[in-house]
Amino acid sequence: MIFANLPVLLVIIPLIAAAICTVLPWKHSPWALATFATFASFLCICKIVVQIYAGSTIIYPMGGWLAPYGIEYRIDKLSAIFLLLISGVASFAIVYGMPATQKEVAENKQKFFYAIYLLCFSGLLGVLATNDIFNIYVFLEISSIATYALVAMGKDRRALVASFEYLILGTIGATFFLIAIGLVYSMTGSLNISDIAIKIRPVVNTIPIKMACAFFTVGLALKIGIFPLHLWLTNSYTNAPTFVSSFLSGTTTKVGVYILIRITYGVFGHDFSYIDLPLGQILILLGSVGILVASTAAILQNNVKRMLAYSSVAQIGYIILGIGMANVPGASGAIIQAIFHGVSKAAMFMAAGAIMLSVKGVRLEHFEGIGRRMPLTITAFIISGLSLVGIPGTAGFIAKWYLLQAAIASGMWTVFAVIIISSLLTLTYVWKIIEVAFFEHMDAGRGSVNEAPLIMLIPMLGLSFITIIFGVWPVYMTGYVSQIVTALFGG
Amino acid sequence: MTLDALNYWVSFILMMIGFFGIVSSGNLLKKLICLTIFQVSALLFYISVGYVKGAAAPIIKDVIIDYVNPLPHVLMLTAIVVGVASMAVGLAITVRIKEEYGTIEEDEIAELDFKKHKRESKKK
Amino acid sequence: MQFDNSFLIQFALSVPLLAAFFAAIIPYRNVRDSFMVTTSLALPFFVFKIYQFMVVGNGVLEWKLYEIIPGIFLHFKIEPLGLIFAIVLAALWVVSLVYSIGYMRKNNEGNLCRFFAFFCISIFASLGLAFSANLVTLFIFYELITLATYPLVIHNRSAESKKAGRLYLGVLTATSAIFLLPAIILTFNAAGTTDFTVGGILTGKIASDFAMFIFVLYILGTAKAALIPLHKWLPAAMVAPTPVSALLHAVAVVNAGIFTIIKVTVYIFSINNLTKITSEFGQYGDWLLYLSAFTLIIGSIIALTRNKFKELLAYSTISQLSYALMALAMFSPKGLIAAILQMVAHSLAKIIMFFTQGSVYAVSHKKKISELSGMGRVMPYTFAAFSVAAISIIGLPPTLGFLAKWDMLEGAVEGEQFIVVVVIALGTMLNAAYFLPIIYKAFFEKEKAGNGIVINRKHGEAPVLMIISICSTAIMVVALFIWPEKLIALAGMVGK
Amino acid sequence: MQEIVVLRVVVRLLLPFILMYALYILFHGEVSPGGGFQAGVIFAAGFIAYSLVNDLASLQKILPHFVVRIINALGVLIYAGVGVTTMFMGGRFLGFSAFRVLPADGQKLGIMLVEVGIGMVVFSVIMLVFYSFGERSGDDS
Repeated sequence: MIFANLPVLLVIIPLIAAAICTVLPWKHSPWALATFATFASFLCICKIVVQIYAGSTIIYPMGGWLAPYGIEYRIDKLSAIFLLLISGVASFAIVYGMPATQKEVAENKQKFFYAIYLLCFSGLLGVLATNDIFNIYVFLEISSIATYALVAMGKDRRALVASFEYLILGTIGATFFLIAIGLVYSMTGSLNISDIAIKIRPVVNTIPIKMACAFFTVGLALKIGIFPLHLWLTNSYTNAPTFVSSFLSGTTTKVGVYILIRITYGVFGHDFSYIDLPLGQILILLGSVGILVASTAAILQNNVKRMLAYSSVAQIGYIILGIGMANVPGASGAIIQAIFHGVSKAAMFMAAGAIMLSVKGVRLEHFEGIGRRMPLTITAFIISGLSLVGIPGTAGFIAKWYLLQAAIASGMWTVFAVIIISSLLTLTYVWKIIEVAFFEHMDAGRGSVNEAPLIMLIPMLGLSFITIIFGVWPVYMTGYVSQIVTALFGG
Repeated sequence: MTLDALNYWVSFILMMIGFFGIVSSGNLLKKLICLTIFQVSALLFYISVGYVKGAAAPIIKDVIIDYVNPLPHVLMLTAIVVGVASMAVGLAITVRIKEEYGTIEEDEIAELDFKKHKRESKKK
Repeated sequence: MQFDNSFLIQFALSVPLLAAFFAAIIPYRNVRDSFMVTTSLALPFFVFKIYQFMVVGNGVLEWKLYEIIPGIFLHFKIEPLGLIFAIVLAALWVVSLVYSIGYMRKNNEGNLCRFFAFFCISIFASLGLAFSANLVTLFIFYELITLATYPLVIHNRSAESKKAGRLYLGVLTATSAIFLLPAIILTFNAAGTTDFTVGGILTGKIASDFAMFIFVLYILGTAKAALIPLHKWLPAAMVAPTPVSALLHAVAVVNAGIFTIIKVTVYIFSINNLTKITSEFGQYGDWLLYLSAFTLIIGSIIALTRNKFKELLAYSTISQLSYALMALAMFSPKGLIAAILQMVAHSLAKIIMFFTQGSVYAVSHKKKISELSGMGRVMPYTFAAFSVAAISIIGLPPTLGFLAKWDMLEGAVEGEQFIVVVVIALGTMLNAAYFLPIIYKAFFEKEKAGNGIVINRKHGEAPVLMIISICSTAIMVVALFIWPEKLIALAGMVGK
Repeated sequence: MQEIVVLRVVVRLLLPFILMYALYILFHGEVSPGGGFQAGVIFAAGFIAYSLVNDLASLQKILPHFVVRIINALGVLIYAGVGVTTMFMGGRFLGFSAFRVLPADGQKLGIMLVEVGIGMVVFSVIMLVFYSFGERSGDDS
């Protein structure tokens, strides 16, 4: 009986836990509860994914009101894989986050910290689970508002400014999204995504729908952090608490990507968005320029966290490229890239955070000689870094492979060149860290620097091994993704 | 263009006013105020979408008449809450910024940050 | 039930991994060394078994693991060219392992666990490259070789070696990412497969100008073959300890480059197809021939001007590799055989030369040619072996090098490529010009006192482990001249 | 602080009515305009008015900070708990029809409970915002 309610349980478990978190009196109990809730959601999702892998889409009408009148939760293959990503990264991150948060967040604020985290988590899952477009907006805002608060809890006062910036841009993005929903609603009279997808067909070539498409894209571009709108991303990832940056880097932007795919492919249809409208060209242009500029910027950074943030912008560029090319390998590449960028970037932020905690700094010179003192941490960092580069044997390679295939299929040789060149740029900045970590000697004045505690090591090593496992045995993943993509392209 | 579309024009003008304010003002508080204007324009837009000329408010009465579409109102109720929440967080952050920096003028904050950054890199 | 012989591949591949494992975990020097050498002896055995099974028993050996990318498997299959490479690897690995143990002990180098572990992993990667059945598998192992040899290059961690390591890694990965990977993807898209197939998978699938473009990408992507615009990494990597240089320049890395190019030429394009394609471009079609001839001459000339022993050997390597490429670029069956023979001959000879250099450095810390006067009388075995190697490289009987040059000339005359004849003649003269003086100096010149050179003959001959490995390799060079039939037969089977 | 008698008297007089009105809006919300949101805000307004004429400390004596926080958590729990309960009674999440034999009755009850929860949350959030700003030692301005 309870299994029938899994789609909604996965959202409300963190929500309820968040409420309880704020009143828990004992020291580690908020963390324990947050961990429990995260894992509970994760297990629900695992169960759902098993069901979905067998081939069924799960539909859950809220309160028993059927769509299109009621709000409907609908989990198909596309949302399932993103659900798995979000909850997986969150499970690893929350385990990792305990010691880091202990040091970075004041004792009396910790329960709110975890409560806000749970709200954010619940919001992200809600976006993925629901099939109601207005509900997506609400959940998106729940998670975003929670994110602003989380970022503002950073130790440095620059975190506040970053968070404010993020708030302004995020809210603008959300309002654009809201207006787009209004336009679509006024033309179709429905808020249910599957329903809209049908009702939009006769009116698809009207001006309001085109406007809606534009508003959606701009709004989501702000949320995702697509190249010229990425300023908030770099600042907030750099200054947020360690746990938050590792959690956010793996999740929030990926949810934005999910919505973009869901709406442009699933609702408007890929031929309308990317062929009738010049959206494809715009995304490809922004993606390519973004990849090159952000990778170069990442090379020039001295602060490793900021370098990782710029690298995120560049990696998002790949996703956008894949989406913009709007063909089967492109979309597959975009999805795989979104998933594994999430996984490996989370691991990298975790490793950088662990190093920051033991060396008390995150600039390049703090990494000197880390390779000897914290070998496992740096291993996790390197493996994930190599996955970003796209070395064969890591999941990043599979994503690049698909993207290159897509570039060939659509005959875009510039894109092809951009992908190749940028993987070299990526290698350069990853290599910079490896070199410093292994071939410089640590300052004697650093004192004792020890390996990170086990509770931090296991999550980051776990995440980095996931990239290897799926890089070496990609067949299940690629098979699953190709099913998603065929469904998106209406096969 | 007729006056039928007036609501939409007003909402888009409001939106642009808000947007302009966000971009142009350097004071964080003013930015937040403009952000609210920006959000409110979306509310107006929705209400206009749901409005039916000459119809009554959607409350059940014995005499059946035309109702305006209640759904946009409900949606906007939620949107208002979302707006209030983000406003609350924004104000809280502004207070904290004031405490930490002693100012809420954007250029002054940037200057303070820059100075700190320079000090840090010099220390190295 | 049919007996599945793919276990031979699995065993052969696991031998170097096992050795690497021993090297990594055993902290005691003697135990570690004996374990490694014992393990390494298993590799020639398995390779011999594979040879028996394939050539004598006419069987097919392959091992398909699983899909790494949709449509592409991690797939090993043994064909004659890979077998030749594997034989060279198996023979020289044992030799160079024994030599390195002697060298590292003599020089008291540190970090031996890591050193030997990566040494063995490099061999594993090369073996995987030799056995790979499609381009993607090949690419993976190609990259693995680069990554596994990098820690060896920067073994002593000086600022200089770090810089060299950066150049090494930069050139090799950059070229493979920018040129090789796109070439593979284009091939996959055009042919729908990346399996190495006799007759070429691109034959008749694409227009010849596009085929030429892909071919150019392949050549540029294989920087390990050290053609001249992409050769810089090779002299730079000379900062590594000598056994590593031997491994890089004779066994694993450069051979991997040549091997990849030959493999692509034969099994992706096929010789006949390439002849057709190049003929459509007139005299520009022979660009690879001209480029390798240019590299050959320039490399030799630079080698002439070098006084540091290792640098001389590095540039000599560059020019020797170009022999193989030039032979290949004639795109004739004879040229192919010559290229393969040259690959083998050069490996054997060059490893002896590096060993010689290492021995000299180990006993006397001499690095320059000008300091070698009289060393031949102090270290007679070492320099006797060196002379054999020099003769082989110059291309005189009774060495394997002669056979390679002979086939090359034959092929050139058959194909009426007279420029090749001229270049080979010129190259031979240049080779003689920089190797013969060394031999002369070592055996016939008296060591000069003064000028900072201290006469010290007390060090005597190198340790016995090093002598054994040098001399046994020299014997191989001569033996293969006397009984070359099997090797030539095997080379003749390539692409058929 | 200057004592303003009129204000004190008026607030004291109005306070029960404000609270009563809030409750009316809450429980009459499903048949007339109103509901948890509005009720919560009005309820909080009453308390805030009280603290404005007295001071924060005297309000916190009646309604301590941690109580507000518990009310907040409780509100969310009521809201979600109602949904979860329906789940255990065989319905969907928030499927109130499961509460009673007649679906319409069930809906009525469910909505009422949910509105109570919302009212509590809104009330407590407003109070929390008020408290956390009021408790700060405002040395500037």
